[in-house]
Amino acid sequence: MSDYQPNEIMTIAAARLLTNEDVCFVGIGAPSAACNLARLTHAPKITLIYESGTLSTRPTVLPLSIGDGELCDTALTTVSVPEMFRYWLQGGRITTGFLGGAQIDRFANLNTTVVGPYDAPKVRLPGGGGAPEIAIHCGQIFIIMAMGQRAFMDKLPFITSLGHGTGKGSREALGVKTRGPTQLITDLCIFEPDAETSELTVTSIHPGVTRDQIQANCGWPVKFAAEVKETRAPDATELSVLRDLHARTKAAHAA
Amino acid sequence: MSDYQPNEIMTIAAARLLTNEDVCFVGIGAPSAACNLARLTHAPKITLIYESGTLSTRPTVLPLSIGDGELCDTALTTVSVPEMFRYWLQGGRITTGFLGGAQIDRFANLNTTVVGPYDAPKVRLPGGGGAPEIAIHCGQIFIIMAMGQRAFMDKLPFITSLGHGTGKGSREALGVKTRGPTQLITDLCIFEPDAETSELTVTSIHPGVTRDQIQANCGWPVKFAAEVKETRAPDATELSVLRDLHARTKAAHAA
Amino acid sequence: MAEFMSLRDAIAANLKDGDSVAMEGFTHLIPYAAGHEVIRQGQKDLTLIRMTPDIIYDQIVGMGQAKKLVFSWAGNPGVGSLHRVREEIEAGRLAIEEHSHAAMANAFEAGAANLPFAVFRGYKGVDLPKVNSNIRSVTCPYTGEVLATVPAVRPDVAIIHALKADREGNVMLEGIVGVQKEAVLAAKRSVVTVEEIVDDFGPRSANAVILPAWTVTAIVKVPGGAHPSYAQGYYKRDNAFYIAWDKIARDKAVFLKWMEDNVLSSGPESFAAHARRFAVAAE
Amino acid sequence: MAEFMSLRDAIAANLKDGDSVAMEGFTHLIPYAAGHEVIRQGQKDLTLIRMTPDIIYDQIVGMGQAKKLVFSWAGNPGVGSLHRVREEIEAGRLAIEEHSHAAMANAFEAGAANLPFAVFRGYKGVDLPKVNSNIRSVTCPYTGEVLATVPAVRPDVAIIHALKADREGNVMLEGIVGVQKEAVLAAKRSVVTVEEIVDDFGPRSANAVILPAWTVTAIVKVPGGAHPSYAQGYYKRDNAFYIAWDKIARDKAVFLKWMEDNVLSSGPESFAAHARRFAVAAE
Repeated sequence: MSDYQPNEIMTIAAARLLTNEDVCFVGIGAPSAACNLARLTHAPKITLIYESGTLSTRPTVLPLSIGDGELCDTALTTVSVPEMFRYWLQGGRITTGFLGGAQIDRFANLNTTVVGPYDAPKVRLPGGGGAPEIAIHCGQIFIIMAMGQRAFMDKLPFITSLGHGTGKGSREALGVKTRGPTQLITDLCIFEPDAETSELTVTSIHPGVTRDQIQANCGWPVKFAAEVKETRAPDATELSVLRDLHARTKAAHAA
Repeated sequence: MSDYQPNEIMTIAAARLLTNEDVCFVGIGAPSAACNLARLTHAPKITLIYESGTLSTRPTVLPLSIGDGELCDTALTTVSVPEMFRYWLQGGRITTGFLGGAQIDRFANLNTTVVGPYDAPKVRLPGGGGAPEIAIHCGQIFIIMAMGQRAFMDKLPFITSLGHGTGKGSREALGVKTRGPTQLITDLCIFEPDAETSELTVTSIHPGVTRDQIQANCGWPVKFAAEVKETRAPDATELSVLRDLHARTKAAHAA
Repeated sequence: MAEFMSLRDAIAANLKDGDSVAMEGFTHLIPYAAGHEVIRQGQKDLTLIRMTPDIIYDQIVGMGQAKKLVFSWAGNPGVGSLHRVREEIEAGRLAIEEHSHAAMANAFEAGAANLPFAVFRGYKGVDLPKVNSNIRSVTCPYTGEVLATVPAVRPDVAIIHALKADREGNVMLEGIVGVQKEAVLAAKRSVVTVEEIVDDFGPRSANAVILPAWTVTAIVKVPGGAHPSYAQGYYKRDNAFYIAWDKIARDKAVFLKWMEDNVLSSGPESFAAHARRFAVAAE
Repeated sequence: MAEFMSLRDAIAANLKDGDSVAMEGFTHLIPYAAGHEVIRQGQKDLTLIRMTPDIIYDQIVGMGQAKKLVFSWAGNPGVGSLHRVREEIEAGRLAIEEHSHAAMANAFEAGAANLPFAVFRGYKGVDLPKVNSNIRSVTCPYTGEVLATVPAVRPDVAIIHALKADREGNVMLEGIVGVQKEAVLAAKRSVVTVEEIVDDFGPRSANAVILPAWTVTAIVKVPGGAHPSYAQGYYKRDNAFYIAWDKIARDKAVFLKWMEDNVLSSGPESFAAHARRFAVAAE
């Protein structure tokens, strides 16, 4: 089974990390696909929350936006956005948050705000949205991002959301008690923060990907763990469920 | 028509002060009777709010407590208690609040907390409940209390809710922008704060009541306005509607 | 994740001597059956938190199980005093931390929001801040206005009564919802008694007040469990009992006899009879 | 007290040059018809406040009516950039005050609660506080923890789209309710467009999300008024339009032509066709 795209193994690898016990704060795009794939395969009881206020939602197609009606229709209930951010996110009730971004550094800090100076932007990005507080209030963070030299940066022009700051101990020094990014799932490999330094370190490489390829798509010298696994290739079920989900979604959004 | 009780004219005189435009924060007892009497007579569109969260409620019997089911059954909607105190009371959305108390002083400050020292109470009263913030957030306050030497005090042992403090300008000095108590309706007469001093001053005396009677039931030297009116006696409609309401209520509560 | 339990097991597993506990319900849905189980089990040195202590805390205080009461209005609504509470306070045997309703409501909200304190505009020109050192202030960093603060309520245990749970352990409330959701979210552990357990909540408002299963510790079915309070759509408030309580609680001996007859030698199953007697359908 | 008006009169009476305005709706119930009326009337120097500016603000900004944008996420959700907003910011022609969602949600909540600021735990280890001087802090008077603050949002005008109003002028929302209730309660004036006006809301949850008539300034019936956003139970989100907008907005000339054809020479009645096309019942 090698007939899959890099973004498919990225989504599937992320989905595999999720369990029935997780309460996920889901972002749009790859996180939404990964979470719903997990729900439709091995983790049917996983709890999905979208920042629009929908608690325990079970969409049959992926939402285009964070607040599609599908999310509300299939939710246990829907709360106001102030309540979502106060009682649910800040309340510490989310086990796993998902983030992506335009740019990431070796300590999993993310930039989704601006390229170039803030006051004279070269590229103005959408901004943080929920990310600054998702990054500190969820029990742990999974980041899903495709690799590339313009995304995996040696130094970020702007820090939108906190990863591991300047390394081990940064979060604690800021009084943050959650674990922060524990997994960075890319189209080429999976990184985890090193136990000693919190620097992102490759722990699993997707089938057929080389270390050189990973380095070529990363703006800092990549660290590899002492033991690097090969990511298990997507199986037929994973691929068909994911593709069905995307097909249903595409049909629904074009309607 | 002189066949009425002192507490009836007290309730009726209070009810007459209310209009269709008022949004009232209603307390249990005489305020609830007065507000619902107004609603069932001359002010059918008056908006009644109880601190239990019921907005625009229209009970057919008076609630025994602030949160009887009747209030919710007949409400436009019901909000949580934190929302009630944040968005609705503190939000400044109430035109008229009602307060009563065990004790009052000449500046309409109220005590419902304690008689004797706080730490070694002679009589422990229920406490403030909503009163401290009702007193400062409603556009104006109507106080309904029967007179008596133990209730109308020269000096309060404890100030539970703010009236006019130590006199004119006290509220402003505390940064409070609402009018505070504008009417004190008793079983014998009606007091209003003097325009110059904010001291409670008799402006209307109920039929058949003498100035000596008022003074005999008040712990401070009573001031009378230059022109004191006679309160109009309850008319047949007012009395019958009030008595019907009380009869329905009594039957319902005994059930 | 919510576990379905017997009332005895749920209280025993979650409430320990010395705990702080919030049994909430603003007139509606007061958790009497659970409170009576606490009385039967006799947990001691409790810090009782509740906006309006109501008869349930008059009973627990009267049985000598509380060391402290955190509250904003301690009376029998529309009737008069809570005689057991009042006697203990007047005798100096019960510590109190007294707030206004606004402060308590904000304190529960802050607890649910995982904040250490709440900010509100209140307590102006009154004496309570002189006797409660937990009433403090912050200055607005934009306007310079000084606002009141109150510490968040973060009880060890929240105990509430709700209308329904579904088989997954989600809990639904409706009507006067008070601060119950906040109490559960603010607490370390929670026990929720319900009128009924249903397969599915069925058609409902998209914005129904629901506590998801993973926010609740224990769920117990106790029909009638709010009596003499009420459960919207199930049974009405027993106002006559609230009036009658005044006489029962006024005298300690009468009170103790009543507690012996009606609580200590009884069980949660006795509440079903109340539910039938005051059933909404029976009107 | 809510007054029933035409859309033209409601916007003209309530929105003036230089006003701050919050058109809210978190994906759901975005007030497009009202926004288009603002574009036709051409109010200038507006401060636009919205958590997620969405296409509606791309349009108003693109038409040159805004001097400042207060926001927390300015994108076309699931699609990409808001090209008009992005171009104006990159060119330095649009002032911004940028927050996180948590900050904005708290700021609306504080506005509704008539507080000057909100307290929350946020903005740790990030750069936004370095570039937004309105992100400040207070110290908890109990624990010493330093928490983030944001000024309350208190717009001159709130504009929202809701599901229904009744004849008395009460307004009902359902589904994803976002911060719309807070926006209306925080604002000095409000314009609410609705799908329909009913005699009575009829049977409903006891805790339905309702803005009472006396909290609303103007109500206008505009069926379909949220398109290409959606109205729960009435019509679905026009996701294809959101995708198509990317091409329209990318080029200023194409954008202006589209605005001329679809907004300036149109009126609120055109929204009814959208509602029919995406009607939930039509599925």
